[in-house]
Amino acid sequence: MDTSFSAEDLAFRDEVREFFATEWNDEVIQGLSHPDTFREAMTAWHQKLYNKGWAAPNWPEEHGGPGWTSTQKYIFDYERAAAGAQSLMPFGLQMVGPVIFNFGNDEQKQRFLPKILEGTQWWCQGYSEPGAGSDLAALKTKAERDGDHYVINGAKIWTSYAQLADYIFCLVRTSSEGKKQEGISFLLIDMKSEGIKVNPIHTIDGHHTLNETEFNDVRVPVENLIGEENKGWTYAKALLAHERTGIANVSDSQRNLAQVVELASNEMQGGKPLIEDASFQRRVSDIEIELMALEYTELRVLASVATGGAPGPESSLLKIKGTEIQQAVQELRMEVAGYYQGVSVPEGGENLSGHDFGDYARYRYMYGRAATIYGGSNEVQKNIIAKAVLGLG
Amino acid sequence: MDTSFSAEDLAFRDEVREFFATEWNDEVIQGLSHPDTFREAMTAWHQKLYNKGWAAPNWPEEHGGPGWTSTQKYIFDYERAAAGAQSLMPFGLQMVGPVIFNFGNDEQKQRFLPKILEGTQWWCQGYSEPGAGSDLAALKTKAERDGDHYVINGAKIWTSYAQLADYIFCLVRTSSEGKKQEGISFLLIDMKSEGIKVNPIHTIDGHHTLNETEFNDVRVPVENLIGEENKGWTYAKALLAHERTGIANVSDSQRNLAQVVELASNEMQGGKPLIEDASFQRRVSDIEIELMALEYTELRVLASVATGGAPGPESSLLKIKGTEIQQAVQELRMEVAGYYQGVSVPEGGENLSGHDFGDYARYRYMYGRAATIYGGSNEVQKNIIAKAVLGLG
Amino acid sequence: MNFDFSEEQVMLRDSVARYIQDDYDFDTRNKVVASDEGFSRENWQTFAELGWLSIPFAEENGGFGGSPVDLMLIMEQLGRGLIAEPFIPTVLLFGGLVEAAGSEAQKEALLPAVIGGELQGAFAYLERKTRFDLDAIETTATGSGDSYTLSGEKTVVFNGASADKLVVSALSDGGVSLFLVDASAGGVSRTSYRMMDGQVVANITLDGAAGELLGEAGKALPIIEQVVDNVTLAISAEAVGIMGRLNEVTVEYARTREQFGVAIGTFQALQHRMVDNFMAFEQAKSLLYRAICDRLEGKADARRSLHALKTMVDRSGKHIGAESIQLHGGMGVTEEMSVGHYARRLMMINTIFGNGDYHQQKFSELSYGEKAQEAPAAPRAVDAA
Amino acid sequence: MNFDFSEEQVMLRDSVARYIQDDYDFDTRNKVVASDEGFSRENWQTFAELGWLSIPFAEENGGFGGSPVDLMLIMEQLGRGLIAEPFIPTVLLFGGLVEAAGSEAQKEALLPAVIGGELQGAFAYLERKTRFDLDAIETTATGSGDSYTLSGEKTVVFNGASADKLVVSALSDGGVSLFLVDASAGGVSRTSYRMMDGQVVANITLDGAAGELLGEAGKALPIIEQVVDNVTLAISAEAVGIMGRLNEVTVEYARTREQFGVAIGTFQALQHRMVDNFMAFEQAKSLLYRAICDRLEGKADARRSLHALKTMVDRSGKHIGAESIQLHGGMGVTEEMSVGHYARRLMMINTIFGNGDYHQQKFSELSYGEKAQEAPAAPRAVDAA
Repeated sequence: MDTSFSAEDLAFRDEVREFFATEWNDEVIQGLSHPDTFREAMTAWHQKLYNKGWAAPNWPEEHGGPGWTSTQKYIFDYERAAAGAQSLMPFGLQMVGPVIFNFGNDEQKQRFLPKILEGTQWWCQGYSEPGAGSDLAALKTKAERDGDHYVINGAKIWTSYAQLADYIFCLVRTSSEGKKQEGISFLLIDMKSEGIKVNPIHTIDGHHTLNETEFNDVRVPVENLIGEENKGWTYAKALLAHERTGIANVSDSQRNLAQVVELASNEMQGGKPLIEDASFQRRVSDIEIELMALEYTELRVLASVATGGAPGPESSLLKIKGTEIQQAVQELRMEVAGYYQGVSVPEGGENLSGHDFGDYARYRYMYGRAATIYGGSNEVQKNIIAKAVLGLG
Repeated sequence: MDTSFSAEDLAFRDEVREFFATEWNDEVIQGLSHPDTFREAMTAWHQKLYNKGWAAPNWPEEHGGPGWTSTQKYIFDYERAAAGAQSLMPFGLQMVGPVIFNFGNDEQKQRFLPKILEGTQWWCQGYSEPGAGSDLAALKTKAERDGDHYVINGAKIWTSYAQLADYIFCLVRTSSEGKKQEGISFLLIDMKSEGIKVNPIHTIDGHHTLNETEFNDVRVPVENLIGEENKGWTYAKALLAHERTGIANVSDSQRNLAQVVELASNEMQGGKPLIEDASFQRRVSDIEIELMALEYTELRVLASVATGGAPGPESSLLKIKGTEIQQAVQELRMEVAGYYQGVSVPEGGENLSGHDFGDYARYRYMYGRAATIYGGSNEVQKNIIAKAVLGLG
Repeated sequence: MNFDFSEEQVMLRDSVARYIQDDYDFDTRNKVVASDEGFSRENWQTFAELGWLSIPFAEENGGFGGSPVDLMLIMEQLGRGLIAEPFIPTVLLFGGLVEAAGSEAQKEALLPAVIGGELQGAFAYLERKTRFDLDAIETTATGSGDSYTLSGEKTVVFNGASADKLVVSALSDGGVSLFLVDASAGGVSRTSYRMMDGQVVANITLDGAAGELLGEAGKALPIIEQVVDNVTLAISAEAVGIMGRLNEVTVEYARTREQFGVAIGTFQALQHRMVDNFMAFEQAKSLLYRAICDRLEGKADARRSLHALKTMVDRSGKHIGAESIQLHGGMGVTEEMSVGHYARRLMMINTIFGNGDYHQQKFSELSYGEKAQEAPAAPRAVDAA
Repeated sequence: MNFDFSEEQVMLRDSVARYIQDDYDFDTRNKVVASDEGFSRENWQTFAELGWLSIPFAEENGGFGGSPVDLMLIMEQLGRGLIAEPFIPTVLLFGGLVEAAGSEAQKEALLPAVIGGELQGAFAYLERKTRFDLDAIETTATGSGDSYTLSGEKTVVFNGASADKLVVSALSDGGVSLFLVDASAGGVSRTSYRMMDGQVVANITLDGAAGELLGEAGKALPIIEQVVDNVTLAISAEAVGIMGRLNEVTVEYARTREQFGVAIGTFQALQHRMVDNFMAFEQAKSLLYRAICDRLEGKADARRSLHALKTMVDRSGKHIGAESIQLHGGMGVTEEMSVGHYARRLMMINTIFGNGDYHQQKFSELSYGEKAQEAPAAPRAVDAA
């Protein structure tokens, strides 16, 4: 048992730290903060990492990944979060990319992977459907073969950033026979195709991220099918297991909690800084202690992956605890803001309240409600642990 | 809406307060504290209340109840708890008594009620069976008719104070046809009958309260059947609904919490009384605030009963919250005791630890674990609320 | 002892409920909130005509002379309907302070206009550094008698953008004083913005603005606290109304929404969580009743009950709000469903006049601190005052 | 970075596990506890022969030179087996203090006997008013050099009834000192009683008892704290072992126990609660690993990690203990099932060397108090010392 870092790891840490200290600058932050300049700024930020060879830590080297050890990946993500730097859009790099390099054909790899890697092609995810919720496999969007094309009809929901995406990767129904998990195919669809309509979903945080995406007789060339027809569920599932390790967001929560402590040091209540209040300290430490534990829970999962184990259903724990902690930190930030937690600045609008973090606290709290719902709700994660870890039927 | 007391109520309160102040004395307490003198002392204590006409607040006047209003009952129970006085054994007065006066025949009423009222006849409850747990209706103890007798075979579990009881009231199976709730009868059985064996159950608190009671060809005269054969479940259920209102134990918890505050005022930690610690205060106030609410929740239920409403499934809330609060208070008492929470004096033995409440804290905490299990576990209560109040099926 | 409402009270409650059902459904409400002022002047006139604006005022001031119970019944309904009109700032805060502190002349000049729905008011008390202590202010008033001028900056003034008249707290004469300030007067400038519950609030800069003393100079704090206590009860009742409605909405959703082929309301784990929400609501309601009874009956324990209530409104409000969203799944985070709107209003209420932590500390000080030892043993329900 | 154990460590762990499986089942264990001393001298000899008693001692003192990881592996197993023998008082506390503070002569005189299983020891530190602050004592030692006499009363001395030798903390020479006291010496009297985990403890009255100075007079506190920190890690590992075992036992019970015609483990509400228990255990285990790694690697954060660990051991221990009983239903409150025994040991562990509240406050002081501002920013796992 050994959690110390090697000299190489420490040198790597310094390099990463230095990179974020210089490259994550006000210009980038400014650009990302407004919806009109978001894609442009995010692409520029992506390319800084791309130029360094760091855009896709989890990709194999042959497709442009950096070939890092799990310790290096951990350090990289830790330093990114510690610097407060935004992570790159996950839909291409973390979601469809691995599906393409694991299950796609050579033509697909050449067509898509380089653009995803360099950040010029944006993706969104078409899994959930209106009415289906956590029961993903109940999807109804139909793809019917017509010559060299599939014709798509149906709708996808929760398509984050569909309004900015060039492509959408979709689970579609190509057969209604057998179990509902069978008969699902994995398709890549150009968002400029005729018959696609993106309807924004207004959410409780007031920012525009989510959409409903409609498909009306959308024609998709068959060469955009990943792997075999009716095997899409398998590819999607393989991806979901991967997705779940990063979701603990330990380093982001550490940074956010440290910010809350800092903010509470400047907020006066009853004549002394809020952070000196024993009851407030108890609330902070409740969270920090869970987070210190979660950091090591994640390291344990990573270490088990590094020695050949798969990130099993235990990683559902990372999702549950990670999101619970995120939400607890968000709630605490609200508390610190006092009355100003209510400030609600329209997206891209000017903050007239004169208070510097009230609106942010509100936004993060409301936006954060979704964390325990998406990517398999925490209830579904508990079902998974009960079944797969505890063996309860 | 009015929760003030009338002048009559206040006078009654003073009378009750005065009674407990004088009658609940060291002699009584001493006698109750040792298993060898427990029954004798409890009977003497019972008769003090009996002589005053106060033994059975919930009984109708014709059977010796005092004819109190619900406000008077509330005041009586409040003052009893505030004085720290023990409530009387519930098995006769609160459990079988109401079944007898509601569903028994005149002969049964005359034979049993006076002795229950004066406290000379002790009872225990034979409902649960080994293996049946919360699924009460799955009971298997058989009663077969043989002339003027039933012949009983089977076993009952959790029979509190069976070792001291003169009679046991039992649910027994007289028919195996129809739904499992049908075919159950309600029998009164003399504990001196041949074929009854009481096996103590050793429990985690170290005191002897519970038993398993075996029945081997026990002959019970048919005149000991309550109401009709195979209708016992109806009588038991009617009783259970009644039983649930008192179970909130608000006034006992108030007294216990006040004691904990007192104890924490005398316990020094880090150079100051524990009660002055802000973090400890938060834990106490978490409980006290819930308890203040529960007191009014109970008053609301009582008021609705007084105006003709039945104590509906809402009273499951009283059971759940009441027992959660009890346990929280018990846990806090443990905390205050520090190391001494571990002291474990054998029942009736001498406390050699030199610490005055550590053993009591341990005993109450361990004994209290059962509160969320018996009388319909809190999980079962939640099922009841989900179904009957929220309409979730 | 009873928890019954009088016939008059039931009628009052039902009239608000009927108004919401007939004229204030969720879509209508959202349109009202989206308007420039964040509420409807037309609705306000209706409220005046229905007599609601007169409820808390004494009969001798032209009011209905309603009790805290009447107010509770209205507020619960306003919560259930998520009513956006400025009942709290104009009627309870502005009107309440004028009634509590004002001279006869001031009351005569202002209260009929409030009750008639012609005057919008606000109470400007918060400053950047105030947090929850009402006397932690820096705005000053200089002058004496009829002539005071005020300088300072007030923030998050509820209804501050629409108010015709303000009551402003300021330091003067060795303490906190209250002043009536004309919102359109010289030296008064306003910046308005929205809060998460949709209401429009204002930061108000006073730069030598003329103020008319309301009540005794330097001695306003007890009066402010008394009015704030009333309003704390009222917003707690609003919160209880919201929690009850949230539970209904969520249970209804769980009964109809299907996943994996069955209604999600059949999943036991979700059932038990809805039961927890139900219990949290009932407990909050009980404390509301307790705090109101203690206040009505003048019990010594009234202050502890109020702190306990606001603490629980915070905890249960957050819990029920978050759980309602969670139990709605993805739909819960959309504006299309009502749960997010209710949850945001609960979050807003939590922080008004002190959040749960603040009130719990006050509760603890009274219960276990030095003050507790000075005071007689904390009386319980059974000990009448 | 890895969480693997060496082959030697795996062998050590498995040897303890095998012993429990073969020779220390639940019934055997209960008989051992019911004996007069509350443990078995015969078992103790076996432990010595298996080399377990030598694990924490340095090689130059005749020990195995085990690391905190070795100790953790043993302690987890001792927890799983609910081993009653006095490993903590004799080996870790008494032996640990002698090794940390003793002269060469003292070590030579005592440690071989501890390792060989011939000597039982105890550390008498607690007094009626001590609570959790190790220096809050009133026992005094007077004298100097080779000749001290001790007076005072120590309470809840673990293994105090069976110990041949005691280490006693007392005030002398302007501070806290440690003394070796012969348990059978004049002026030493003992009263023994049981704790809820079945162990026999003693109150020990010292009335002019002769004591031999162990370490430097008046300067023992840092050494006591260091040994106590070691033991805190060890009992936390024991607690983690217990929690893991409790979860296994409970899940197994839920899989087989039928109610309403099905195994109770099929009820989703219960499933989710068992998942919560599983997560609580994994989180406690992670903090155990963290605290041990921080200590092994000499990280600046080691103290915070230890406080965090003991805090979580308290919270999770109580939660898992209570839930395990609850999920067993009525059977959970009987001595027949193991859950109540495990839960009592967890409650005992919670209070030893400071309960959760105490450690959480220490954690907060270091993290957010004045000390936090003096210290450099709290380092994380990624910042090596």
